Amino acid sequence: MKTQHIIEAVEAVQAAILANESQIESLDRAIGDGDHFINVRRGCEVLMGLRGEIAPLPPGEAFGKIGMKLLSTIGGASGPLISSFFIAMGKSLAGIAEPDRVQFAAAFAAGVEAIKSRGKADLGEKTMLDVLIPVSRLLQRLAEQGAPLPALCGQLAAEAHRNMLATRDMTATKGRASFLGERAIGHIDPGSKTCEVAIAAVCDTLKEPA
Amino acid sequence: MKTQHIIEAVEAVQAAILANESQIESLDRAIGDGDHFINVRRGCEVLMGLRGEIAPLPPGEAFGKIGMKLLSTIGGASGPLISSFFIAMGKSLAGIAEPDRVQFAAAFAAGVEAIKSRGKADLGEKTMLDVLIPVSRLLQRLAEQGAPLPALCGQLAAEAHRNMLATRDMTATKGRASFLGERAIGHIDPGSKTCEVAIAAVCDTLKEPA
Amino acid sequence: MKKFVNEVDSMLREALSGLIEAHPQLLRVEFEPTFVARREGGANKVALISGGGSGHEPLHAGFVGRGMLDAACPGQVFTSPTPDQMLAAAAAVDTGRGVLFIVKNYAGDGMNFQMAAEMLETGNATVLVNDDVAVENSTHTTGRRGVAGTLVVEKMVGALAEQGATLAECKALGDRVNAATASMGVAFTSCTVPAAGRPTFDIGPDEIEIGVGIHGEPGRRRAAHMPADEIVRTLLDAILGDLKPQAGRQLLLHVNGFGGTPLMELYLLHHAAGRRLKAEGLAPVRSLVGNYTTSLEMAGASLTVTLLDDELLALWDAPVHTAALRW
Amino acid sequence: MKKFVNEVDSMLREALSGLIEAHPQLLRVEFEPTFVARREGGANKVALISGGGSGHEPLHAGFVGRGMLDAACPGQVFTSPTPDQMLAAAAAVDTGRGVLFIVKNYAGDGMNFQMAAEMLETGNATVLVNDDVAVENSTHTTGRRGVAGTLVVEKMVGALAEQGATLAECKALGDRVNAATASMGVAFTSCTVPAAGRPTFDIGPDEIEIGVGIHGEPGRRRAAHMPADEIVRTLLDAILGDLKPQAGRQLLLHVNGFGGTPLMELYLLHHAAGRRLKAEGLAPVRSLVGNYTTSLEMAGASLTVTLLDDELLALWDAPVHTAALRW
Ligand SMILES: Nc1ncnc2c1ncn2[C@@H]1O[C@H](COP(=O)(O)OP(=O)(O)O)[C@@H](O)[C@H]1O
Ligand SMILES: Nc1ncnc2c1ncn2[C@@H]1O[C@H](COP(=O)(O)OP(=O)(O)O)[C@@H](O)[C@H]1O
Ligand SMILES: [Mg+2]
Ligand SMILES: [Mg+2]
Ligand SMILES: [Mg+2]
Ligand SMILES: [Mg+2]
Repeated sequence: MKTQHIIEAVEAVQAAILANESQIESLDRAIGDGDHFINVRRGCEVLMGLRGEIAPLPPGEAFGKIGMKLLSTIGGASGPLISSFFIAMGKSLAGIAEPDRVQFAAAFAAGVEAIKSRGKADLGEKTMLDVLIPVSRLLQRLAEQGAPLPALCGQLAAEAHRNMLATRDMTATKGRASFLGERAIGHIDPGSKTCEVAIAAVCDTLKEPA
Repeated sequence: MKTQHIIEAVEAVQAAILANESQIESLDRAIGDGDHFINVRRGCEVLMGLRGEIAPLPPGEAFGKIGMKLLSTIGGASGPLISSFFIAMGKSLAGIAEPDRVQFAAAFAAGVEAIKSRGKADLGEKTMLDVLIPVSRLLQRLAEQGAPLPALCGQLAAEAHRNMLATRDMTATKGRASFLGERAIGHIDPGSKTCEVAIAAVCDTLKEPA
Repeated sequence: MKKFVNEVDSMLREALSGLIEAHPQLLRVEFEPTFVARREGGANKVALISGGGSGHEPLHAGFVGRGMLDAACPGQVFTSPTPDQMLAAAAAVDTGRGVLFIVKNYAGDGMNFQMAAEMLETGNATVLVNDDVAVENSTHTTGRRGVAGTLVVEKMVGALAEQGATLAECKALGDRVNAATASMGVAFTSCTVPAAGRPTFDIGPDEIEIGVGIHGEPGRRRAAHMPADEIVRTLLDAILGDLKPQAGRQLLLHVNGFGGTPLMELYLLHHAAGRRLKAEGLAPVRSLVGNYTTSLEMAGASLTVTLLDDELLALWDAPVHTAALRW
Repeated sequence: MKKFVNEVDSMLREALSGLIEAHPQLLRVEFEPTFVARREGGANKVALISGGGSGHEPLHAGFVGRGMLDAACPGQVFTSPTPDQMLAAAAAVDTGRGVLFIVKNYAGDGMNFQMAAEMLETGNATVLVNDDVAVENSTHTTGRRGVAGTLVVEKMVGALAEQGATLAECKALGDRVNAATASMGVAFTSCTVPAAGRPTFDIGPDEIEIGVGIHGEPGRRRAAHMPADEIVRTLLDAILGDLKPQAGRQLLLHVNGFGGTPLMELYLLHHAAGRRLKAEGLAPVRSLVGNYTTSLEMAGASLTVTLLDDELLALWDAPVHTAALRW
């Protein structure tokens, strides 16, 4: 992958997030405090402004810069988590001019690990990790198997979708929805929805013949 | 008249005020601050409790006691006005064991004068005086003419009704509705409505063959 | 109607009990008739007594204490108190130097306080506060209302009285502060009088009431919702049009919330108003921002400007120790 | 959505500007990154820094000043601030005696402050406030929230820091006050996050949310509206069940309005809660009543109880001079 792919992904994610405004927003109003969409949109906007600055950088440095910028932009619970993800990806890709798919998958896994340790959370706690962990595992498996890009993208998007929906039936033990106890059941976790939207958007940019 | 008539009038007025709650209340919400009904009801309640105490007194003293009690009970704009009315009536009837109709009419007029001077208001300012002044004038005329009681009562009630309705088209220059300027037009003055209800109720008790 | 209430009829009494229990060193309350007074009286000074309908808290009971009022007479919600309350308060706090009544200009407050003044046997005077420029002034009408500027009068006269000024001096200062003070407000929602149980007026989701008072009464006109800067311009145009301050004049700027507007928005209004005043070449050198003269839970706010001079500035800055205002 | 606002995006900046302009002697503000600090720093003391999402005003910026915080880091409305804000604030107010972060226990606040703490090169410690007994505590979950009890921690630790205590002493006291403090709240209405433009939750005219936080998030359960005394019983049962105070114990009772409830009702709640506490043989010897930890314009209130001893009592009584708390 090249940094140009990151820029295209940023643009795709921003568009997809905006297109899903009302759903993301209403999910965080239902079991959170109503700011998740705004937080994520603020993050997307600042990344759009960062495109020129990261364009000349190798992917690892680009991810690092994205992470640091998001860290001082998003705030809330999602801010440090998403930032940690990109900072860890950046570290994982340090010195690699053009990472291959296996390296990318390893970096993605490092990013997810960073979220786990920053958020002290794991699978089944009704957070964005319920989408990210299975997607990361599948990504590593498919990358190692050398699956063709369109298939890989399709499967990842489907995995994200399925796991996003699965958060609906959970009670939360981490994040703001944990305050609600049983009342959180029946609502999809907003952070999971955001991750699903972002993953699907990135997959879409990749599926198309480059 | 005897003090027993005052007690019957108090009972009749209280019942009539309660029966007109929603209209009185909504008038003061429309062009006032929404408390007029409660103020008047509080006054009625305290007078009901006063019945035993005033029963043995001559009418003048009974009115005086009613006025003083209302003065420390009602509050608002209507409190001092209604109290002044009764205190002045009491003074006017001082020493008269069983006032006749002409004496009563003179006392009523003295009460209305007391309201005028306390409130620095007169006809046409969209206040209770727009009912009380014409009713007082008519009462004096009919009493002096020796009109039969049923006719007198019927005419007074009609006069009160007509003049109460006429406040609808006025702008207010006194009281809380004066803050509204033109916006007060189209709404009946709550104090006028209260006076009309009270006058009609008293007339009803008198019209019946005693 | 959702309120913290047990019985509507006992609400005022329970709230006043809570006030006194929260400030036991500062305040005492009497019932039948009802008034709130300083716990420690005794200083040989003119006694300042205010009062009015309840529902405007912390006004007035929250301003009883050193450097401000000696007593406050709370009526029922939005209903002027009765003369017996003022007489009892006066008997409790008069030290022989006389009583100054500070009264917001409403038909009801004016008459009830005036009857008390007539019955009172000791020396007394009354300052009528009528700072609301939303209402036109006229000697043929009830005239302008007293709103949030009342706090400024109470604070400054309170400071002067504390210094040992005479009744005549306090009365003169009160009139002077009142003349130097102008206010105007805007509301987004109505309030609900507890005994009525429903909002005093209906208002659409994009409408605002301009020129409202502090009793949930409708304002002078209804308008479409507009940006904060525009609201501030509307209010300040009326206020400055009334006060006509010279360039460079020092001012007190008081942003008063009506009860249901977050502090964040009040500070935003303060910023907008300050910017506008400075642009006019004026000097807002003192500020007070918060919910001081409220209208139950009404959303909205008023701006108050007082023209300052050295004396008024010093009186504003003088120490005050009350439940709601302290420095 | 009717609010005093020009552009939603500039709201926080305009409000902070207004705050600083209203308290020019007391406060200063920096933007990019955003923090509010005491105008006069300099004292050789442990620096106390708090912060959190905006919309809870006066918390925290209103508590910056002598005897309380050294700086506050406001995030966007209901959104934790970012680590660069804490780092900039620390650089501005650290006098070499170390930095104590006072953080309300939320996933977002915890992580952002923790990242700042990790990046900070000078000595620092963190007190996590988690006083909300509506949420069950557990090490496997995010645990209890920090709500209105945060003020009590900030006040008492602020007083100790002002006396020259060490970082370790301040940290220990903060944990001790937090452990001695419990809160619970109830809401009648939702609030509207400005950027969202509509109420966070819908609620019927006769329903209340019991066990709410301060972000317009729904509470633990919805119930039919009930008399104030019954609400107080519900809240105090949970609070006392958590604190388990011995008979005769001295307490601080803090009645906190969420923003949209009139002061009159808060005092009524104070009366009801005080009566109940005394009936349990407890001694509410200190009180604080008002809108201190708000949730924008949400109607509702919380009760907070802190168990006192001589040290905590003295720290509570120690002088404080901030925009919102002063004695
Ligand atoms: N400890 C955690 N670990 C992983 N994800 C978390 C954690 N806490 C919260 N989240 C995620 O963050 C999302 C909420 O983000 P956001 O609304 O921006 O922040 P906040 O909850 O502070 O308002 C949740 O939907 C959840 O997916
Ligand atoms: N100056 C006045 N003279 C005569 N009547 C008045 C005057 N001011 C007010 N009123 C009467 O008082 C009524 C309002 O009474 P009420 O609602 O009890 O008091 P408030 O206006 O103080 O809330 C008005 O409808 C009007 O009839
Ligand atoms: Mg959120
Ligand atoms: Mg009225
Ligand atoms: Mg009234
Ligand atoms: Mg948030």
